[in-house]
Amino acid sequence: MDLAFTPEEQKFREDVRNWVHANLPPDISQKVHNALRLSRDDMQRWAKILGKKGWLGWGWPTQFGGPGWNAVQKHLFEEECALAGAPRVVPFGPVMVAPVIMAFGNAEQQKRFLPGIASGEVWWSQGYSEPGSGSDLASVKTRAERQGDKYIVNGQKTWTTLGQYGEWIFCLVRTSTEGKPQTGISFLLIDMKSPGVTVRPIVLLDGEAEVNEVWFDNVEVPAENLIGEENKGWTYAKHLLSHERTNIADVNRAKRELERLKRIAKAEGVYDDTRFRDEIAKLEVDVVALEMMVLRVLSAEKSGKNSLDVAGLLKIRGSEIQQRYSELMMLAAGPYSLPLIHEAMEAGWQGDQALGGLWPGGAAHCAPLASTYFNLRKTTIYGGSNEVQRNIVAQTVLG
Amino acid sequence: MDLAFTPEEQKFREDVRNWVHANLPPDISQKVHNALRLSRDDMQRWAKILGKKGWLGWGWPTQFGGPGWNAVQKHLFEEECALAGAPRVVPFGPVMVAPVIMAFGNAEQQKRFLPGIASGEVWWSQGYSEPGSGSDLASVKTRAERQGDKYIVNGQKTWTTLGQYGEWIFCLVRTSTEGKPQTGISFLLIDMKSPGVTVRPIVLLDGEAEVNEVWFDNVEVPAENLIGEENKGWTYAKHLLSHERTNIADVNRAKRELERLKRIAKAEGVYDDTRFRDEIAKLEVDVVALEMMVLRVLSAEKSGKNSLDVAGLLKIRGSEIQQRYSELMMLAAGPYSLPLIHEAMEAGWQGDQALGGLWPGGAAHCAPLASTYFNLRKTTIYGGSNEVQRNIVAQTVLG
Amino acid sequence: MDFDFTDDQEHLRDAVRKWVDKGYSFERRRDIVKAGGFLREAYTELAQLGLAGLYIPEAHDGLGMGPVEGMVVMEELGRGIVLEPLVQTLIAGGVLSGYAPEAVKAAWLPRIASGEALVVLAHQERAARYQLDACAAQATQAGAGWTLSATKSIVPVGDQADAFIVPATVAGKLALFLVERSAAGVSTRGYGTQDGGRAAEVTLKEAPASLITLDGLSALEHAVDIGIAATCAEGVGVMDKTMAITAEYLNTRKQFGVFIGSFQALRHRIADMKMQLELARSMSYYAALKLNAPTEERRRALARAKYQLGVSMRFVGQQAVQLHGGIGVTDEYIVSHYFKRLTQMEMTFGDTLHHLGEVSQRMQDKAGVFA
Amino acid sequence: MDFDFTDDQEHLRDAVRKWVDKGYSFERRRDIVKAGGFLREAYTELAQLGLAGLYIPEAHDGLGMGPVEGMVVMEELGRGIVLEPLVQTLIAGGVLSGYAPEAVKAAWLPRIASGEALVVLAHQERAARYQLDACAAQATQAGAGWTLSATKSIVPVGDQADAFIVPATVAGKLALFLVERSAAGVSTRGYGTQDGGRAAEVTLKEAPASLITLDGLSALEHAVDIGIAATCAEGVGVMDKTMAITAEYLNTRKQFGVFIGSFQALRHRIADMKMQLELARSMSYYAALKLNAPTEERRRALARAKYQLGVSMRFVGQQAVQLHGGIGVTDEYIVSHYFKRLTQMEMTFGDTLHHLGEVSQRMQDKAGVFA
Repeated sequence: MDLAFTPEEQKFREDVRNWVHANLPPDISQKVHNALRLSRDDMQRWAKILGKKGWLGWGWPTQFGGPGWNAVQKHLFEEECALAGAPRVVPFGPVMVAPVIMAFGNAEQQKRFLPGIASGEVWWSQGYSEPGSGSDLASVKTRAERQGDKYIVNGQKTWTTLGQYGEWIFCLVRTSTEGKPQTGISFLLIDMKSPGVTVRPIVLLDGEAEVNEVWFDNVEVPAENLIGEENKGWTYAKHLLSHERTNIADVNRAKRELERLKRIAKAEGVYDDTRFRDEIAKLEVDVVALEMMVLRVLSAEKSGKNSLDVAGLLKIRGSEIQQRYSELMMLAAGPYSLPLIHEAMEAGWQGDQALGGLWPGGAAHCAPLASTYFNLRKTTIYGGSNEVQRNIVAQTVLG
Repeated sequence: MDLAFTPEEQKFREDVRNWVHANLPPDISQKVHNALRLSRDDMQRWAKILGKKGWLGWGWPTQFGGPGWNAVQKHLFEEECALAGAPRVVPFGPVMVAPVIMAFGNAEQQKRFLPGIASGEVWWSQGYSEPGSGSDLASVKTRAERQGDKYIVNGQKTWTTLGQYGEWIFCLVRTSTEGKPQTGISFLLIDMKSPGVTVRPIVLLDGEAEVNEVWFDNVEVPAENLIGEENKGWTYAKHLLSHERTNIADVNRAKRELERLKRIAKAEGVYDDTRFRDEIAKLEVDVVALEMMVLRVLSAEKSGKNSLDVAGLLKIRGSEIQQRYSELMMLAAGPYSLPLIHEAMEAGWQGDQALGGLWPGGAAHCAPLASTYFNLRKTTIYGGSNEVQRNIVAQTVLG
Repeated sequence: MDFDFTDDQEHLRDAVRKWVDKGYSFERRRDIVKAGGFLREAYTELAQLGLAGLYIPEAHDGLGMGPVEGMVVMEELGRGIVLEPLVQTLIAGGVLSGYAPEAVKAAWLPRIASGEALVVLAHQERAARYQLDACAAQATQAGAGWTLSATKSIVPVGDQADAFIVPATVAGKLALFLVERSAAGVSTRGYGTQDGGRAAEVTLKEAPASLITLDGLSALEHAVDIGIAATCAEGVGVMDKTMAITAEYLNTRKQFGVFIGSFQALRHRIADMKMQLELARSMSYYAALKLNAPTEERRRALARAKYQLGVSMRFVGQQAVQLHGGIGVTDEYIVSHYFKRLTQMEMTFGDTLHHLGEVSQRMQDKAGVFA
Repeated sequence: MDFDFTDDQEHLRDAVRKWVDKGYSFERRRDIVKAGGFLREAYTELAQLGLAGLYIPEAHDGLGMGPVEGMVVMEELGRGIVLEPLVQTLIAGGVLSGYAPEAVKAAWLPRIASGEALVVLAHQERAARYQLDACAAQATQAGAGWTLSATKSIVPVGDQADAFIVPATVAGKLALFLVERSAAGVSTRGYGTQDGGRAAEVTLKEAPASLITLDGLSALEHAVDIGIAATCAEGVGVMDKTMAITAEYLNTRKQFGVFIGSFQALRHRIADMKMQLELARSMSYYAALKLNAPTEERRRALARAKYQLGVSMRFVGQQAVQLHGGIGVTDEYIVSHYFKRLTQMEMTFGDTLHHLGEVSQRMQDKAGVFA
């Protein structure tokens, strides 16, 4: 048992770190470090830089052009990216649909779709949730009827993150109403430029449009876009979910944000206030404990011994921590987090010149704090709400 | 709307206070103020003093010899007793069985039982819970079979508080197994000196024997001891439960104990420690909020307007506060709460003479702290566990 | 000891509730948010109900009412998350009535009562956080009058109010002044706030000012305590409606084939929310009933109340969103607006940790409501 | 980075677990509690397994093992809530090995390893609370040796241990000494403790003492950190078993006609307990793996660990009792004993608020396990 990474792992980390520092555009990391608004271009620029290096599919095996890293290497890569202020890679292509295509797609599909994902050229979206489905994903209502060599798709998806940018979408669609709800679901890839696809942004409580509704109105989808067998989509989707493990905890981002919280607390004059500082201290322990839990999982994955069934715990704790640091940042600024100044969330904003830049109090770091806090309320809801996660955890203890 | 008590109420409070100060034996209040062990004699001495004054049945109407006080007067009386360090009146006689006898007993029964309760001469116990019944009180298994002018009782009760001192016990017994569980229950008064009654103390986690198991082995009970009608006992028991209202919150004791907590924190040198003091401050707000909630209920009872359905909330919050002050007292003493010295929980204990009285550290106030903390874990379990209370509260909101 | 409302108070409540239900629909509110977060017309409607004169003596054309009436009104406004800041008017009415010279009273109170003049507190400075005695603004005597130089932040509807109540130091001591927005040397920059309302940065450069009182700290503390009591009541109203919205949702929304309100874990959460609401309501009563108590007793009580409200508002707001699931984080659905309002109120007039510090510092040997 | 146990470590775990299961039944434990809270015979059995020599170098007849082995052992002892204080022996082994002069080592370490000598830390003073540098005890040089005058409290099995490790001041600085219980001027008064174990007040009046080190504060801090790491591991063991007992109860006990383990509110409570257990286990690993780090890094890590354990132990203990209902508060049923042990451990080597203070004070700009 050893807390330290092996010399090889440390060397690996250093190589990644050097590369990230050399290749991550400073204007982008500057935005990430200050929670400013990222454009589609920011995200895609970084994705393409990773793609060019062959690291956008950092979890991929070598046979599909990935680096073939083990669990620890993947973690180190993710950590270095997060700490350097890289944007989170939009996961729908490289992390979510790609593994399904690798595992269940045919050679033709693999050849057709994987390169565009690996390079960052094609923006993928996810079509799982539907209005009213919530945590009950198997209640899919969007229908896909086979007509000759096509499927005709009708229905609606929702909560489609960044779907306004999407070029392709992978969907769970209902191809049969017989048997249990899970048995009649298929996994279909749909070109979002197809006639009949409509995307409508959903404005969230922070005023941003991060998610979307996607309508399908008699959309024709070539049957060759079906992954695997008809009516077996649920199996593939579950396979995909089982791939989300430690990254669900997002502990690397939490470390970065905890450091940012300390900077904000200092700037706001509350870092040396016992009461406020204690709250940061508690969060510090929370983050360390979460990181240790993540490392335990990684170690188990690396060695194949003592496998740990703590995905539910990682999700619950990781999301609680995200909410907590955003809450503390907002509380640190207090009244100065209350102005809602949309332009202040753009990089390079210089304050209000009419007031000599004194706005509010000259501290640009205050601008995004409340919005981030509001935005992160989603984390205990999405990806299986924390209530659903508690059901799952209890199941592991009580049966 | 007025926070202040009326001049009449203030006068009433003053009269009660003066009387309590003049009549409460100092050796008893000294024990209460320091959470030392109370003997049967201590409890009964105070009960008889109250009884002589006509105040042991302080909630009773005048027609049965009570003072006929309204809700506010009852509260003021209870508060003055609590703050003065009077022992809590053992409620089974005057608060629990007496109202049932008044409401549902016949004139003969009222004449026979009420005087002994009012005077404090007769010690009553409660026979509701049974092994395994928990919060499901209607699952009564103790049988009472009618044979001529007697009932033959067989079965077992448990968690009978202070049953080791009991002379009479009121029991829920099963007289019929037909229909719903609630319909076959009767309310029976049993002389605990009857042949076949066995009482076995249950040692609790604090090492004390506060509760008991009571066995009934072919106990003969005269049929005249049945209250009201056979098989209607559940109705009477529910009537009784509806009489427990604000006293369930025990806010008067909480006020007294919060003041004790502050004294202990000062003596242990943590009152001026920001972290510890903040915990007391939070509890202070909790106590004030609970007291305000109790006063709201009293006001509503007094005027008959805007009746409040918050009994569940009072139980939950009151019990949480009891647990919290005992926890903070223990934590204030820290390591010095760890010695378990049974003799130190007796009044007048002078420390260990072999060590010149230096034991532990000479602070006798430390001795009962952990035991009290352990003992009060019961408060969120008994009287309908807090989980059951939350079910009830949710019902009031959601239906 | 009596917590019943009088018939007059119940009528007042009904009148305000009726206006909120009929006159301040969510759609109207949404339009006001879009238009900048404040609608003078809506404020005038409140004044026409007499509410702007609630704390102004009848001699100055007000209603001469007290904290309980203030509580009743604010609770109802909270229910409708009304953006127009009546709490500021209660503060102005209370502080000017209590501390200003007769001339200032005569000039301003009737106009405030009628709604003609909207006067707001402009006390927040960048370095002060929630400390009321931290003040960099300077006042200078100029002939018979005064001039003020100051930079004040997050002033409620600061770019549309008619005058400000401004703390500034005179010889190292805090004094309180009244400054008209139209006066020379006053500039403002307005913006929307997180809850949909409006505030502004206010800069004074040797702006002419009327003295309210040289005992500025007492007056400012009183002003903030009036604000706390009103905010507590408003918070109760917001939470009460938030609970109702959430309960209805749980009894309507189905998942896995059943109403989600049938899940015990969610039911217990509702019970915990109800607990926080009733604790908060109890402390809102307490705040109102202690608002006219002697200073130290008042300050201690109001700190306790705001601490409880802070805890309750955060819990109820967060859980309401959580129990709604995805729809709870959308702008379209109403509950997120209640949540944002609750969040902002926690940081108004001192947040929860601040008031914990106040409670802790002001603690006495005695415990309870009457201590 | 590797959290797998070696085969040797797994064998060690198996051996201890076997002894606990077969050799330390709840009935035997109950008898030990009744008899005063400590059984030398049981302690000797632990020593015969080699555990007393765990942290003692092989050169002094110990096993020369490290913190991970200590963790494995303590976790298993925790599972059986073993009263005999092996944590004290780990401290004595670690501190004497690390700080004592060769003569003291040679005289004591082999006897400690064999179980012949039980040496415990006697550092608690009445006014010190959890501050390690607060020490009224005085040491005086007397010829080649030293004498100590001190009053120490809550010394584990203080009336039956063979010697004490005692901090005392020399010229205002903390030094560490070894004092034999049989020495002149030593008196003890033993008593049971809340968890069923045993402790004593120890009074030294010019008692002859051997110097361990003049750098007493470093050694004492190290001693306490060894104790913290061991207590963390023990706490994990206690909680692990507490969870198992509770889960079994929920799956056995019926109410309202169903197993109470089917109620969602209770299931979520179990999930929350599991969370606390796994966070605690993670931090116990962390404590063990940082125990040999440089001082500042070690102290920071151990404070973080004990803070987490404090939070977890309180929650798991209280909830285990709550979920059991009435039977959970009886002496007869086993779970209350696990709860009491968890309670006592929270107050051992610094409680949760104390370690929050330590974490807060030692906070750095960087975050995470490696910071």
